[in-house]
Amino acid sequence: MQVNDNNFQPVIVAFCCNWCSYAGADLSGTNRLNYPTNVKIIRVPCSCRVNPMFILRAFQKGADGVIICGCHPGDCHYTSGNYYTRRRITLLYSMLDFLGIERNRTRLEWVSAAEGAKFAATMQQFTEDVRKLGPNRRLEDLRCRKQ
Amino acid sequence: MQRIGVFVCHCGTNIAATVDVKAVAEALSHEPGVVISQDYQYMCSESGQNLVKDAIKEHKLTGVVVCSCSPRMHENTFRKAAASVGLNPYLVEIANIREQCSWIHKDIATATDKAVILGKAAVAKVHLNAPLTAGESPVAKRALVIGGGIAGIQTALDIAEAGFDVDIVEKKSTIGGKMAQIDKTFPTLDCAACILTPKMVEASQNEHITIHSFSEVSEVKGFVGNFTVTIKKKARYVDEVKCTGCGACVEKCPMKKVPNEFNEGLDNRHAVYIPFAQAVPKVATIDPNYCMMLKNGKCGICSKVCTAGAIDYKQQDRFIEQKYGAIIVATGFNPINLDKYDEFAYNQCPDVVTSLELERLMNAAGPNGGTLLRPSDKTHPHTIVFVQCVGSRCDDEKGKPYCSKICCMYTAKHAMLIREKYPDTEVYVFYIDVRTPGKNFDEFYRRAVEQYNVHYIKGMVGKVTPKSDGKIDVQASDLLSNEQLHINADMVVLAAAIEPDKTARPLATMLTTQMDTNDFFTEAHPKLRPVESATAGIFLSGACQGPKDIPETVAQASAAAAKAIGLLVKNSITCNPCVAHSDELLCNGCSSCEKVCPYGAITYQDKEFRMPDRTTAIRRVASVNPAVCQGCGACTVACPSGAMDLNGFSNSQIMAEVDAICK
Amino acid sequence: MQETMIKRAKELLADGTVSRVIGWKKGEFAYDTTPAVFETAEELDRDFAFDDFTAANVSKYLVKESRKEGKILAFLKPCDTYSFNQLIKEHRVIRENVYIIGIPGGPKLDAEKIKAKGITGILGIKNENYTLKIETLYGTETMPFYEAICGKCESCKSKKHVIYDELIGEDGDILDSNRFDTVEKLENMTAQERFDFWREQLSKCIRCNACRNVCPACTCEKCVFDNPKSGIENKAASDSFEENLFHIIRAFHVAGRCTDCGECSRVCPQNIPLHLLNRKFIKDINELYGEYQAGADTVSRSPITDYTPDDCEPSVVHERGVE
Amino acid sequence: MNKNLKEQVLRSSGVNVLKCMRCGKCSGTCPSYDEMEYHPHQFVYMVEKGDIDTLMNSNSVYKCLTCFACVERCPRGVEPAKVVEAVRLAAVRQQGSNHLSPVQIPDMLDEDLPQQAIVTAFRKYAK
Repeated sequence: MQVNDNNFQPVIVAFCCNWCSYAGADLSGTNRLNYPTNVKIIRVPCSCRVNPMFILRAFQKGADGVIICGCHPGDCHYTSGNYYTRRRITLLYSMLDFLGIERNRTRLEWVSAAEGAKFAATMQQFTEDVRKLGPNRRLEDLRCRKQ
Repeated sequence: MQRIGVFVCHCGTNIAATVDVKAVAEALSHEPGVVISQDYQYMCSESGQNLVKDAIKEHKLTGVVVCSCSPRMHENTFRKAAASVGLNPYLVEIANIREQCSWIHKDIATATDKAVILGKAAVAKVHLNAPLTAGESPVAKRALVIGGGIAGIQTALDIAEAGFDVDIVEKKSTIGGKMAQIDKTFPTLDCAACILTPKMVEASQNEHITIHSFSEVSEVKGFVGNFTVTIKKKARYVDEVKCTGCGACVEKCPMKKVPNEFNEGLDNRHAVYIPFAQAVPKVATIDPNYCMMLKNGKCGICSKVCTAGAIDYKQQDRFIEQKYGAIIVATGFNPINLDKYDEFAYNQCPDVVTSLELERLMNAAGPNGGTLLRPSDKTHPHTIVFVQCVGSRCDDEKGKPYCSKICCMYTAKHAMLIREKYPDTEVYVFYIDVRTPGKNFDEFYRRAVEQYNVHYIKGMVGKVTPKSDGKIDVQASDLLSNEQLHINADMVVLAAAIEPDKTARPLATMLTTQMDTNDFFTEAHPKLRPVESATAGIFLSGACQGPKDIPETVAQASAAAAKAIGLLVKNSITCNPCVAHSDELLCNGCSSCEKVCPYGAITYQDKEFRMPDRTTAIRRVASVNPAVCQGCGACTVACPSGAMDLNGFSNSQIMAEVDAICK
Repeated sequence: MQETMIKRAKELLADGTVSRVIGWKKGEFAYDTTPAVFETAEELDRDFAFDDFTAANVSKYLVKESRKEGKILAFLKPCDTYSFNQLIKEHRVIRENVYIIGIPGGPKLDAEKIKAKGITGILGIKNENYTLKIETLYGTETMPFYEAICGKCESCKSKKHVIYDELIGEDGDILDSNRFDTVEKLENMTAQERFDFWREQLSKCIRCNACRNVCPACTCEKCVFDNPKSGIENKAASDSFEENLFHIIRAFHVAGRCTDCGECSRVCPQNIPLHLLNRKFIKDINELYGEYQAGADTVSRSPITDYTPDDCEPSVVHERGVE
Repeated sequence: MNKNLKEQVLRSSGVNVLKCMRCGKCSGTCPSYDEMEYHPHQFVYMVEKGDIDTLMNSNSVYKCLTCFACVERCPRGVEPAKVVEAVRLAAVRQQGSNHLSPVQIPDMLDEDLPQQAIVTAFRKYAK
């Protein structure tokens, strides 16, 4: 396994809530703030829609990193969705860590609709972190490995 | 078999310059189920939409994928287009290849690759889209205006004019807000009270308007058309109905040393008070922090002198609950606290004042009866220095990063009024830029310079030092003559930055609306929907959305009213069909979903089921009220058996997207 | 004890309080006592057993049994009462249809641990002053009692019955248990070590589903792993990922609901320490969101369907233990 | 305009001169203002223009007291004093001809020499 392969292009799945983070991602587009093409965004109504199953599924199918973005705590469009997200995802990430999965493959970030710059910076940093880790080997499905 | 149409937009060169749109269309044409894949210059244009419509008809499409700008821009446009030719609008999916692809990437090859993947994800999702039909929910024909300043008053008057009931909730004991404290208005120099107080009276007399003064919003439940709001009417220890506002209690109250907030603490009021003569409602309020009767049960004079019997020391906070169809936020602004600006000596010297304090000092109803005197020794100031941008345009934690917008104009106004009234006074204005966009604004500023000979100096004040002789040394740089100045001033006026009211942040949480990092409410669209919040049914009026002067505030207040009226005239509104639903055969009835639902949309029923072993069983199962559900999806993850799913964002749809992206 | 229980069960059957009894019956061997439902006094006299091998938690059977005609008597050990309480909270059992007699808990024995000593052909086992006298085809063997007790009883959390209609014997207390020690030990390993540990353990999984089927919290009408629409339907793990997936999802689905009864590990034919995954969640919940014991009552809100505005961020994972 | 010199000043000061909004508060607050030919705000502006030689050759570089009033009060967090210091450093570095070698130094020390002076001398003359 080559960890420091500079040509390694990680697959990054970003779940963004429709009201804050997806709008924040749009804003970084509007402001032409560049972030790596590795990041592909899936729109969900609220970060609390993200089932741990989706995260595992992404890793199974070949994602190297999964990031979830939601409204800042207290600002959830649905009042409390992101609070549930925070508990669920904390527990899930802790469990993945317990199973020896690299911590930097997963992340939860609060990005408001006004934080286009933060969105771009977060994605850049996250991609870089995952790139350093190399391909996901500990939680991948060999049958899904790209040839 | 699915028949899917893919439409790739060039968006002029917005997309086409960085994404090879033809290659995207070609790549997506090979995806399963795709029967037509086209590109076009402007998909959202009429001819672009016709292209989609014609394809739906011609190819009998069962799903449409538009690769274009953000779904937040044009999802509705394409849904409507699909609906117009008989395709269920929820069978349309957007792949965001502009904001999330062409605009952020530079390399054509990788951007094109990404656009193809985003397109594939949308195709994978649309395969699983189900036709959805929107339900309807009724609209309560009543509006709530939060904040009773000029913005709130104007909004309420306009809504009442249209024939709807409006409630104003104001946290102070009178409506009027900041404008009531202002002396004159720019650029016409007419008296603020003369134009504001008639509106206050009009509001109090309008049969459609109810004013809840000295009240706060304590809880908001529900959703557009159907908000249930709890209003806390704080105890004012005076019966609002009985009080005639005669002022006898105020006159006789022995506790006279209470800082008068209406005059910015420049003089004192009594423990029982009516903020100003034209207050609406003109009802006394007892300040429990100072009233001796309330503090230690000794006094009771006001109760004795009140012939109306309105004093009630035992009054408690009351809570009233009311249903509203629309809520308009008009919480306004405040000048920032200047404690951290040691260099301007605001805390050390009473003659260094904020502009709002100067308004009161110059106001005929103010502490000096309209004569401008120094707060320290009540003498006429002969040299006055104005400092602009105190706390505005700051990059540090002391101030605000934005321009407060109103300071340039009110400072010109102050300077002019002072030079007009006291021609022997020298007035200096230290500015960084003079910003005067607005009708008759620059003319106004030029008048201050040319006609009134106000000394405008480009440069910032570095240090303000109170001297032992009572004068104030103002040290500043004059950038144009490249020299450092020392002005021996009598008074210094600081144009403090303005910030949203502190109550706005908790209110935004209650309303589930969004704020920017400065605590200004975020509008649904900065250009096209400036008076609506992103939360349906919540509208924004006045400075709670950003710094504004009075004409702008009033314009926005009326605009917000128009938007609210547009909602209130409807008998019902179409609901979002992307709501949760429970598969009863899988449901355990465990109540996990109910616990996380923020809207109380989930209830349980005992239902009889025919089991696989041909017996019948009564099982407790969840059901979702689609009119109440807002579609957040919290329940779908709380459900252990996967019985809960969300229309439009189903488990299988999201997983299909995941698969397409990771493939 | 067994006689007292049978006597009381017969009385309740006779006076019509209950129409069925759930307890345990002897199996083919001395050590395979299994849960069973009895309907008559004769059945009780013939088959009912309560001995050192009645470790099985009968709460889960009550999901179905409590929905049948008539009331059922259930003998619940302290750990079983937690599971039963949790099932009440989730509306999975009908409390009114169950008459609960609280009976003393373990420690119970694990036949596998006896066999591991090389003792085979077991005919009978007696506990004499905490020494086991084991009759075998090949003669009598002895071993210390505490070397043969169930894994779940080694770190017993409570001797207290949290729900019952009557008690046989004394009620005990909540114990100061060492149940998180192993979790902590794992937390202090490096990520690679943890990964290796779990790969070794989980790769043994044969997907017999015993852990799921025995779990009193796993009572879904249809399990997501059996549901073709769930997207993770899966009958047998054909890849290391699926081994991981099954156990992560299994543990996650019962997080905040798992009472730590330990049945999953007890029944695992491959001896995978599955309870450690559940305990990791319990430990995290206790540390991050405050002490919480599922099943301790029937009203409190599970931490995973609750929140406070000041909850920690997931980055807390980075601050703890080693990477 | 000397691009390398500008780069050097920007790097050694760590200041982003583009944040300046030209309010002049730094100069308004400067106690050495009258001593200086070029004032704090001019330092920031001239560094932005790349006109660093002029600054280096001016006495103003040595008139700054490094009192940091401008840093404290700048509303944009530009930190003009650090720019002045960086220009001063650039000037010092260019006086390459009068460097000392470390072996020369012990002879020059005497017991009354303050520690501060030794450190300063090293900074100024050593390579």
